[in-house]
Amino acid sequence: MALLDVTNLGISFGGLRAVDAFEIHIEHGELYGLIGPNGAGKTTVFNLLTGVYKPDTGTIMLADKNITGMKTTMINKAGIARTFQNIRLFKNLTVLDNVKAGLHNNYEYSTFAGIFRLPSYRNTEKAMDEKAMELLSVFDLDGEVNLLAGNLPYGKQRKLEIARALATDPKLLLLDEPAAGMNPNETKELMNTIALIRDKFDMTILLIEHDMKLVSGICEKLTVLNFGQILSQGKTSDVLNDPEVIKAYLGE
Amino acid sequence: MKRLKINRDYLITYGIVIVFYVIMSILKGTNNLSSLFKGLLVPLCVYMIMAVSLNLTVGILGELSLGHAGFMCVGAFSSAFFSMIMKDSITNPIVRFIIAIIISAVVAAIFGILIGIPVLRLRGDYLAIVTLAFGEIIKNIINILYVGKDADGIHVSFKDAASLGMGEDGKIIINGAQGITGTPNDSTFTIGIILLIISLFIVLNFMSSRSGRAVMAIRDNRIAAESIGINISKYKLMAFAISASLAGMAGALYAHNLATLNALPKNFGYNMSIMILVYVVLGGIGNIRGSVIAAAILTVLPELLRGLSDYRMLIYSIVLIGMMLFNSSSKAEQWKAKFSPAKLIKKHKTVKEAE
Amino acid sequence: MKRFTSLMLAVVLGATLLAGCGGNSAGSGDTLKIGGIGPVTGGAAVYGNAVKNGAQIAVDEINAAGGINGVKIEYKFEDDEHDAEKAVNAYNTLKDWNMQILMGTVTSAPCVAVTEKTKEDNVFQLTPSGSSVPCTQYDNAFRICFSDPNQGIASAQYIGQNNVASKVAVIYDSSDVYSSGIYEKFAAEAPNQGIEIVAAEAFTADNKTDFTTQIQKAKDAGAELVFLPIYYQEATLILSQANTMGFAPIFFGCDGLDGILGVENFDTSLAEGVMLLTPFAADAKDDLTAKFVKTYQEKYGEVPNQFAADAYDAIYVIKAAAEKAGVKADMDASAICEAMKTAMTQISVDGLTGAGMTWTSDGEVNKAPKAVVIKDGVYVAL
Amino acid sequence: MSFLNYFINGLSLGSVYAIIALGYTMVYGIAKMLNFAHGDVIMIGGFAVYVCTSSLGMHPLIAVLISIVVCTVLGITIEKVAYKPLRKASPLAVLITAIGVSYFLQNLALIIFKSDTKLFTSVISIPLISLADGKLVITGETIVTIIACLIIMVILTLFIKKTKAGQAMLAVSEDKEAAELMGVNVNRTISLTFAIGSGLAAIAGVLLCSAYPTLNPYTGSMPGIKAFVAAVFGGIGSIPGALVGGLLLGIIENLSKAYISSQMADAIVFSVLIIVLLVKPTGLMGKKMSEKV
Repeated sequence: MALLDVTNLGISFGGLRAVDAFEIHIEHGELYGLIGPNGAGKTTVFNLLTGVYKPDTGTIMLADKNITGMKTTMINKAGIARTFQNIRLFKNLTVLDNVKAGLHNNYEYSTFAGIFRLPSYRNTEKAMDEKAMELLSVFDLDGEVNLLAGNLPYGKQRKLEIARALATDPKLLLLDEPAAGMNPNETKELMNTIALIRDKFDMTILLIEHDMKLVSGICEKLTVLNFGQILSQGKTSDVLNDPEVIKAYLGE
Repeated sequence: MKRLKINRDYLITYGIVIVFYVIMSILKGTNNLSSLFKGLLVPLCVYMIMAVSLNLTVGILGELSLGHAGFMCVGAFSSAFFSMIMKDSITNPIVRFIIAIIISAVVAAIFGILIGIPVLRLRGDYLAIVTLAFGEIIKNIINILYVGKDADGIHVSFKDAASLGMGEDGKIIINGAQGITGTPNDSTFTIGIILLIISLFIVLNFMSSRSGRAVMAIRDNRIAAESIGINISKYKLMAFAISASLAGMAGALYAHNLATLNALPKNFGYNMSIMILVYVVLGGIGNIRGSVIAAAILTVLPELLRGLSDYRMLIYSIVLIGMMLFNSSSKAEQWKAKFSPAKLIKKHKTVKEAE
Repeated sequence: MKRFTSLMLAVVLGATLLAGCGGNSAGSGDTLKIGGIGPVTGGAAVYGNAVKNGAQIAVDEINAAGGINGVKIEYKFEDDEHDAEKAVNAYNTLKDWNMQILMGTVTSAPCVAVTEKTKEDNVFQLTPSGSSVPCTQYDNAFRICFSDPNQGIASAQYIGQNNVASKVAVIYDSSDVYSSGIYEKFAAEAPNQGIEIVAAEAFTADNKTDFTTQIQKAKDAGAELVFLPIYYQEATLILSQANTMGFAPIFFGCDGLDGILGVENFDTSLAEGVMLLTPFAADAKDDLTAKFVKTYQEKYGEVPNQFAADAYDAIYVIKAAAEKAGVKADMDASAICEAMKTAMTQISVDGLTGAGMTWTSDGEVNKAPKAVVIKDGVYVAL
Repeated sequence: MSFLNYFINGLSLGSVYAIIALGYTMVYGIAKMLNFAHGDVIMIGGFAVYVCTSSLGMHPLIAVLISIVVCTVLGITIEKVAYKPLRKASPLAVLITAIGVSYFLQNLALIIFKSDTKLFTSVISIPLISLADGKLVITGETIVTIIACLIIMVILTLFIKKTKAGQAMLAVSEDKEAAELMGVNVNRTISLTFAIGSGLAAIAGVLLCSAYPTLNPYTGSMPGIKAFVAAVFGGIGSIPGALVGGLLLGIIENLSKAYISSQMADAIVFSVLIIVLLVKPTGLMGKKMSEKV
């Protein structure tokens, strides 16, 4: 049984069918890529998977649990975390607090205990600090914990966003164009990091990417979207050699 | 390391309040404080608490509320009503006042939740105008609320005093626009400062707790906060209710400082809400200590301008505009940088070293 | 940057506090310090300014004539913005100025708050126009105007006993202490006088532009008389809107209506036939009134209203009581208060707002309310 | 018949609200700020006419023109002195400054014109229409206000649709930065908006004072707030929304005074506003906003 099972997913905006009959099956531990030209509906798929939009048709099953139509918050609790194409950090919080916000549902104590500084507050906060530092060190951000997130350089903001998503302890991680705006060196470094995440956290990852190099370098499977429909799907090497895909990409 | 820094920052805030209290108490004790300032001590606490509590909504939660005086109004009337009823039963003023304060906080929090549920679904200026509307509704309803007490218990009417239908021994407690008269004068500077410290304690500790982090995450980016599983409505409502209950406490302090309590546009209308907002903005949105200081200055300023008689409020408005312009002008930034204490010290040092 | 702002604010605060400090020195000894409190800014500014100016005229007259017991009056007026808290601040400011006698406050709600303080400090207080009952609840406080219940009951009695009308509509300000106070007592007394209240319509401080609905309801209810226990600013609007709507009942008001003929540009024909119970009429032909109105107009360019007259009387009443009590400039406020409060019940003053005014120890004034009707643009006694 | 009377009176009040709301909505739409001083500009407009007609004895029409000029200049000045330096500051800072300006205008008027209420002589000389034996009365002011309101709305709409300056306004209201890149002079456009908004305020002041003929330094503040509510009610930023919001507000206010409770009229009006916003979070005719993820 696949970790993520999506069948016949679709949504329309106005008269436009933005995503139609979308299917995807991701096994535990896979690194999966979602590619396609601009406006193909990739981000819309992410928004459907994370409950930002409610699908018109289709079902989304995460680890045998039907999460179709659930709210974003509940879907995250069910096990999907994501990053955004246009970075969405908590800019006025510190780097550390961004990650600790991600840990929100995994470490609990009451608001009352928080205000009155009861032992549960101290203990939990300490554990959260440790966990957050552990995550940040993976991304080489442990030197900047007290910086405001908005003051980080661009590349590090992308990493912090991934760290924050991982902090929610997801089963599936969705990365929306993680390499956007990065130079080749940074991209390369990012590739390594993504691979590292998969191995270290035993994570399943679905990523959207334009950078074909990145995709072909690390993804095991690909789905290509065009005009909201699946153009091709399967093993990376097969998909990249699919004439339809080449045509769509190179416009021949 | 970070926690240490935050704690030190908090300690400075508490320190300022305590030093203020000590200085004022000494001046008062040695009879060196003018009557005006003596009279201003409790109102100062009221507005400082209001500013701190509104900063929780505006600065921490990031929603513009123009109806904050409504919660103060609710707290003032509920606590004054309690004190009036219990005037004869509970003779210890401190015990009675403490219960009254708790009642005001609870009632205001309930109103905060009831109003917050619909209001917090809206965004930006629409949210602002709806809070303004709620504030005005509260004021309007209190103006036509008649409550009396006689041997049969409590009577309530929304028409006039006559329709309360009370017995011979009946006493009207809330008399419509005439409000509540004769509230015991229980507010003292010491209680005011204690309430201020409690408010600071609650807000500052809330900010650095898990729930406060969630609230600030929502403020910074609602969509991202949802994506990491934070329950938006719950935390928004929580911050709003805490903010309302603190305003209610300020209301109790206000009500027990004056012998009359009326819901006038001046004290509980949108004008007051805006006044409090001015404190928050001037002190720095999200900067709790700034709120306290700005509230103090802007409460004292019009009183100090009394010498200008007719021109008093005109000058006040000019000062207000001037402060806002100064605060955000680039020249001011340069000026501040040039004359900032840290920089001056540094400059001094370099000069010395050069010598 | 934030820290710097805070620091700057702190410095300013420190400076202001220092400026505010000061000891309580005793009275200077060569003048009698009378303080006044009322709204001179904000929505109720018109009443405060009238009181401020009216009292100033009396003070100038008295000083020109040699003062009280040979002592000149020093007079200072503080703004309360029609707010209880600001009124207490104003009172404290005056206290710092070593005020010996308080003439104020102008409006009821702030007055009650200040009364609490004057009681505490034992300062003699005479309010020109604070009309709600608790304004004079303590023995140190007296008033020049009628109390609200007094006016409400007197109005109902006048209407009933003179058979002016039996079907009455009331338009009142439900957010105002004065107006709702009179209405309440009027409504309670009306049945005893055979008056049927056919419509009781309210407006609020936030909603006093359009009165057509209230007037229409009074009209539809067949009211013969519309009772207006409100101030003249709103009354002018009601009169002109009623005129447009072709509704011409008898309008009957209390002292708040006085001043209506003085509104700049007001078409006095609209007020033709309006009856009011008022102690003062700016058009009265007696010398005292004529002189006061003339001086006021010369000095302030306006026709004085009843508030100005109340304040003018208040200063003269203070003079009479102080003379009776033998108040001297070097007495402190508390001693003056003790002497004045007995003297108040022993004096009789002829003023603008009544002849032979006397006071009872509960602070109420005894004077006859005069019913006047507006005929040909002037007040005519009934 | 009573109902019709209540309704027409509501319409009359509502059309005054609508004109004020138009000014609010214009400024909000383009400068994205709540100009709390708008109501006080109205008051100044009223006083300008008052001084011209009563003290200087001018013809009412000339007085109105002068008033428009006075308010336009005032609007531009306020914008230059108080708002322009804050173009990059937080919207809240601008809001507070606007409140400061509002206090300033009120207290300035208080010092110049004194606190007592002045009676405004209507500048409108159209006789009232009396129907059904005087049971139904429509005043000249009502007619003029409603017509003026409609004309202004049409002119504004045409101005925005057909002129270059209007298109620039539209561009600035959509996206300030993008408009700047496209060569629109943002500062000038915002100044122009203030000029127009303040000119409208002068007209609103004249009509308000003609229909409800009293004038004092605080005349503008409550109608200003009500009109702001009306603008939000109709969907702030939308010109037809201001009209619809204003008219509805006036009608609801009068009908609730007539049929529910005159004491609770304010509470009822505000409750209706809240309900409308809960059902349609951006007002009756407001654009639906959704954040792109």
